[in-house]
Amino acid sequence: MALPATRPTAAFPSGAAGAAGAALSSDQLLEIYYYLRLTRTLEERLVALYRQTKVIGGLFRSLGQEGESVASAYALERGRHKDVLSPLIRNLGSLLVMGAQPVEILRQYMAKADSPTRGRELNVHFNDLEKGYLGQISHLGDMIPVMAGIALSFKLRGEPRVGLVYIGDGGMSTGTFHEGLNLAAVQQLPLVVIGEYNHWAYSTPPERQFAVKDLAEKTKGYGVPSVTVDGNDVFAVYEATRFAAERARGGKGVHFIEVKTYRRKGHAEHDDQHYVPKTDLERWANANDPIDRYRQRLLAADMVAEGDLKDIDDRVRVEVDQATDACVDEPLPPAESALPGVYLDPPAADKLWFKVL
Amino acid sequence: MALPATRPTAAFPSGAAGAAGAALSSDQLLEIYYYLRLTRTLEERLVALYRQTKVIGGLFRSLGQEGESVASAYALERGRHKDVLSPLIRNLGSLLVMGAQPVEILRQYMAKADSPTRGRELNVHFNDLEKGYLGQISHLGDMIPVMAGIALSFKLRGEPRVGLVYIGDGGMSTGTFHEGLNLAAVQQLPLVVIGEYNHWAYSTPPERQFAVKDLAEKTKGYGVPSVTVDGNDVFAVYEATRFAAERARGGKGVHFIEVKTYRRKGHAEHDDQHYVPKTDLERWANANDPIDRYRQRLLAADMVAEGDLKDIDDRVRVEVDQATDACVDEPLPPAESALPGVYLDPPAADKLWFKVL
Amino acid sequence: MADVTFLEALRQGLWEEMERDDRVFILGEDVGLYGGAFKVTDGFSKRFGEARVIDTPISEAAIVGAAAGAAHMGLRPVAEMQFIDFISCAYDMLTNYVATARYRAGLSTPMVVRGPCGGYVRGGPFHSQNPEAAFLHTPGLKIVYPATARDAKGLIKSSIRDEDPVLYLEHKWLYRRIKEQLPEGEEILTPIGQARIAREGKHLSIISYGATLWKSLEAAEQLEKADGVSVEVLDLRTLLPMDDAAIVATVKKTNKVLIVHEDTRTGGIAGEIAARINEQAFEWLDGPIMRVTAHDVPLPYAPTLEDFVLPQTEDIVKAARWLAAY
Amino acid sequence: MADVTFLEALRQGLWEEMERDDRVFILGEDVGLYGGAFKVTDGFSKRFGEARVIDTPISEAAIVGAAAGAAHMGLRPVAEMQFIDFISCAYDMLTNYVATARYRAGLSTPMVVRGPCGGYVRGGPFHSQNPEAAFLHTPGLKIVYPATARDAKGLIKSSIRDEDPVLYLEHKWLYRRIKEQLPEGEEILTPIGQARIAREGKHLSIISYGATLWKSLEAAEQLEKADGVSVEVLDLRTLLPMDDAAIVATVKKTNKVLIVHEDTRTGGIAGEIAARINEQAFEWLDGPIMRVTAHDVPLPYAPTLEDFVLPQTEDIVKAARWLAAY
Ligand SMILES: Cc1ncc(C[n+]2csc(CCOP(=O)(O)OP(=O)(O)O)c2C)c(N)n1
Ligand SMILES: Cc1ncc(C[n+]2csc(CCOP(=O)(O)OP(=O)(O)O)c2C)c(N)n1
Ligand SMILES: [Mg+2]
Ligand SMILES: [Mg+2]
Repeated sequence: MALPATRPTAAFPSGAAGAAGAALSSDQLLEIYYYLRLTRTLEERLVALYRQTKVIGGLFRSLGQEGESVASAYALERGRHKDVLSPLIRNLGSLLVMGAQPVEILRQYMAKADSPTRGRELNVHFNDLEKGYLGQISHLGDMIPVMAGIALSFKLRGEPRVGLVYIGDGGMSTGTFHEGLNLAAVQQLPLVVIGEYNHWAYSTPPERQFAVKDLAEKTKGYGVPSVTVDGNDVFAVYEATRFAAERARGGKGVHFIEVKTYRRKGHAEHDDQHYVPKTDLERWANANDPIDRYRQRLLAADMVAEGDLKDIDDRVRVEVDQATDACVDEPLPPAESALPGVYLDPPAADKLWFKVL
Repeated sequence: MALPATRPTAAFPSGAAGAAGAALSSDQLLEIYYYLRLTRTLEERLVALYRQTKVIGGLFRSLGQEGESVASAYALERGRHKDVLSPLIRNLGSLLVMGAQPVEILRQYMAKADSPTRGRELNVHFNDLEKGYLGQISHLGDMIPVMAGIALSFKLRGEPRVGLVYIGDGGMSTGTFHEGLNLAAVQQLPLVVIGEYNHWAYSTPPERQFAVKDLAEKTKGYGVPSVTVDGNDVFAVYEATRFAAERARGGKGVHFIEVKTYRRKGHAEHDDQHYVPKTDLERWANANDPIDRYRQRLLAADMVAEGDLKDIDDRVRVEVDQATDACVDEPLPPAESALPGVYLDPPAADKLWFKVL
Repeated sequence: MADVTFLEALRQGLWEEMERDDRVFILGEDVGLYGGAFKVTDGFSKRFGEARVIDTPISEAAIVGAAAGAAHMGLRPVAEMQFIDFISCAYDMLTNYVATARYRAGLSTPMVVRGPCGGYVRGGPFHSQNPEAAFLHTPGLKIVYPATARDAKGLIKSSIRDEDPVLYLEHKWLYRRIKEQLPEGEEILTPIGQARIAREGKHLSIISYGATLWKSLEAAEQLEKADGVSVEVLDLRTLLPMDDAAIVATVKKTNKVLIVHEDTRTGGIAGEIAARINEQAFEWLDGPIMRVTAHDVPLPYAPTLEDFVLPQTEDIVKAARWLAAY
Repeated sequence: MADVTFLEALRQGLWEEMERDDRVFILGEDVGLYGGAFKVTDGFSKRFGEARVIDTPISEAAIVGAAAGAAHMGLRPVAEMQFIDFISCAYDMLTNYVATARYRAGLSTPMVVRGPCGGYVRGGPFHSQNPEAAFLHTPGLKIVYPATARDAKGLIKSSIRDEDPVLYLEHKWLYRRIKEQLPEGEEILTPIGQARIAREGKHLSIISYGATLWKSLEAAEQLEKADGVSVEVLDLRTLLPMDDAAIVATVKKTNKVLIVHEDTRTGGIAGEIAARINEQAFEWLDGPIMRVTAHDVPLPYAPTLEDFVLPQTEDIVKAARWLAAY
């Protein structure tokens, strides 16, 4: 039923793949669909809010990449004090799977007082380590060493937990990616790294970013086994991640998964992506949308009933409406709430003299 | 006559190797011997001066690595405005081949007023870009991007010149190595990178530095072809470098050469290397000294006469004696010579107020 | 005379230097085909070719390091940081390798590192930074920070022609807000190392640069009208090396100094300025040297928070009023 | 009571914390089997095992970043920089990721980054640096810089117990030069954020830290003897957050201040101290706040040059004499 991952490697026998795929119950299949739909619908809502200038700052889309985000996160052990992942701006789906609430995302983008970072940081830059996600900072590559450190804590404490971190085809050029992956490899840390080959780093195509064909070639030199999978095939990504995560959990160390996908929107909403071939966009939209493909697979194989999917679509729309209504008119944080929490002690930064004249 | 490089790769057909080796005239073979001997004798002199506390700061040895340093540099086009290399602390031999004078090295180590850096920088940290060498800074990895920039200037100007840069088995773990090599690979720059597998990074063995067996495996993921050669085989290193340099000169881009060798002294003179197995040291010293091997090869194959080698040994001793006598009693730089040259304009840093009270 | 924005003036300066001197080339992320995240190099690739406008991988340390190597060989690289916040990734390369090159090894390294800096734009903690303080402490580096369109052009041209490495900071809040008449044809070269009196005054001096220079001018205007206080405003323009003569001159003229910068307070460059005034004009001070700066927190994202954390015109007015009455 | 060196005191502090709290672990280059380039962690690997004393690849950014990740999960990493000069390679990670973590995202990151700093040892430009100024500008980070064996021990222990990231600077010139009687058994905890009066005085205050604290004390001794000038010497110990109360108190007591640091002058932390004194005690100043610092050049290697560039005891004596007579 599940497609084998494209180009399997020794580290990823398609046998294991099939097995993992088969293991998904129809409830789980529907849950995955729910997260896919939720991701896309929530983003569409963000676009609407952005157009109404209710979003502060930029808006980043994951259109066309929902599949790899949701599937990879879904393959982890989730729940309090289980696996931990670190998402990038285009991994909204991963965040939702790990338990982040739509209203939290909306509040973050609108910089509301009650947002997870209380208006201090942007979009998906927030965390809940109990639920198992650590927000990125903007500086690409930095999360690789940090997630290596989180995986190190699992190893030192002998906990059966795994870390998962995403990196873009552009981000892999950073020095911190290199240092972090190498440290993790030498220390045999329980870490899964997902390289997103989405064909663009802002306006930069792969051939200006690196001189090999696949990201998967880049990690072999670290002693990190890798596999390239069809990033828009939910099953393939799920199975590859599952395999890598269990391998890491078993003490076998770091594993790299390259997901081939496509960034179907500009780098951010302001970017009209004139540099992207229209034909590519159409091809990926029409023939290779991860949600359409997943949906068709479920129906073609009679894994779920069409009505169930429809119900989910409706439910998601309602949830996103409710989340929006719940926060859209909330206040921004009060000015002086900018001062506390730089350190635990001292508790707040000084209010400067000219503010009290 | 010349051994083929160990484990040849597609990028390095042993045919080409043989040819290159055969191309060395007996004068050249003797010149190479001269540089090998000069490197070792000069270092022995530095040890003597170090014991007499005439050397300021630390002393770094290249004992056992003279072969790869001399042979790789000798394979370049040398002379004014030809190829450019950047040596590390253990590449004294490379520096001498490029035309640095023994007296300059001695002055650097003793921080003399007339040293190339006028007492401002240490040991081999100096340059002569006309002769074709650029001194490193201490921060490992930084020279990779810088040498990529030098190679970039060759490419932009269409000059038939090549850059060569050395990196240690430890230094390859730095982020700057990764960023610089990747940029050079994407830009197809005329750059040769020599990775020195000398079994130690200070006290750290390869298995704590990276999770693959050979350094040569690390660069394939950059689209940079690599070869592993016996670093104590002067011919093999010469041929591999020659091949890589001509390939780069021909516009085919970056090439990586791993030289397997052994650091036979501590990280620096202060380090008693208690962590190094005595047996390893003996084996490498007795059976695998690069100069002994080279010498034997020359004699066994009747490429030169024993007397010629003896003459060179004597000549080197005299030269090192003369260089030492010429500078050992020279003065250190005058205190206030510390101020000029931070910028071209302003010409000198201010002398601080308390110095003129 | 045409009305040009800060960004257009910068663009013109770069363009003219590329036309004038074929040793000049540009490298950075998305600077070529895309023309840069803020379109500063828009059209450059088409005009000058891909060899002179190089799109690089996401590798700030390599960008700065490669620029240095090319500069050693006589080229004149201009490296763009997509946001200046990412210069932190090249901190080692710029401070240790580049800035020391001439002194430690007699290497000439004529290069420019430039990029958009600064807040007031809802960019959050990693797209709003002012990095000048971290680099002020770097002998061998020059730092310029233009506030006007004219100086944006004049300083980029002077930076490219300088024989030493220059960090050129361009405030993104000024990019399209500032417009100025610039004479066509005339060669504009703002000398590095010279501050500029942006407004003459008698009672008090404000020393500033970048975006807060404009807020200081606004404040000076209000103080003149509302209080009849005559405020002199000094635009530093170059932060390293600092124009001590201009600083001391204005202090000796007004005897009271308010230093205004957007960067956080502790370790910000106002400290260095205060120390120099203290050493060189202590006897002329009729009041303490005071600072109006950002609060000591990473810059938050929400407008309410950012507006509170960053210095605003009314903060400068209140502070200056206090100092004038001292 | 036993005579212990600065280095041994630091070692004891680390050792005691490792014994006390099994969440504490060490990572860095050559810290394990070799015991660190300066032997600070000598014997730790044998006692605590390789899992808690981790030899890493040459990757400063990864060392600091991995420490942060482990700290988020409740461990207490102590990261060693083989020489503090190499912290520049982790500048982005420490200032952008680590220092901001609590503020921007509510993350707790209790970790220590430590390493040998400072000159007077013929180390040349890249093994002698004092990086404090580049990090003073970093809300969220604490910086401690002990000058005595007692504080070397007391501050490493407090740093490890602190809930926020601490940059611990240890001057290699002090490692074996400073000896002190330390009581066995007693728990030594130097509070972070508190300066210490190293010598009482009436006529003039010297504010310093690290190696120059000792040169300042020497100078004070000479001034007392030769000139009868009574000099108070304040040892800052913590540079961030700064102990304003202690600084203002000594200024109000003596009315004259000399700030002495080994770091280069422009952008060095003396500027921040001068600005704070100016703001908080201007009326108490009977003379300008003056600085004795290194000259503004990369630190050269030759003894003649290094001795000239770095502040020496006689420089402090001359400067203090001038200020006392002011
Ligand atoms: C160190 C660093 N340099 C530059 C940037 C600016 N930047 C933000 S996103 C981006 C492109 C990222 O491309 P990629 O890693 O492929 O991720 P994608 O946008 O495709 O998901 C760049 C250059 C950054 N965030 N960090
Ligand atoms: C970025 C950086 N971190 C740490 C050091 C300290 N250090 C100097 S040499 C050295 C070991 C280098 O090992 P390797 O690269 O293998 O060169 P080798 O000494 O074997 O020639 C270290 C850790 C440094 N110079 N630069
Ligand atoms: Mg991408
Ligand atoms: Mg080595």
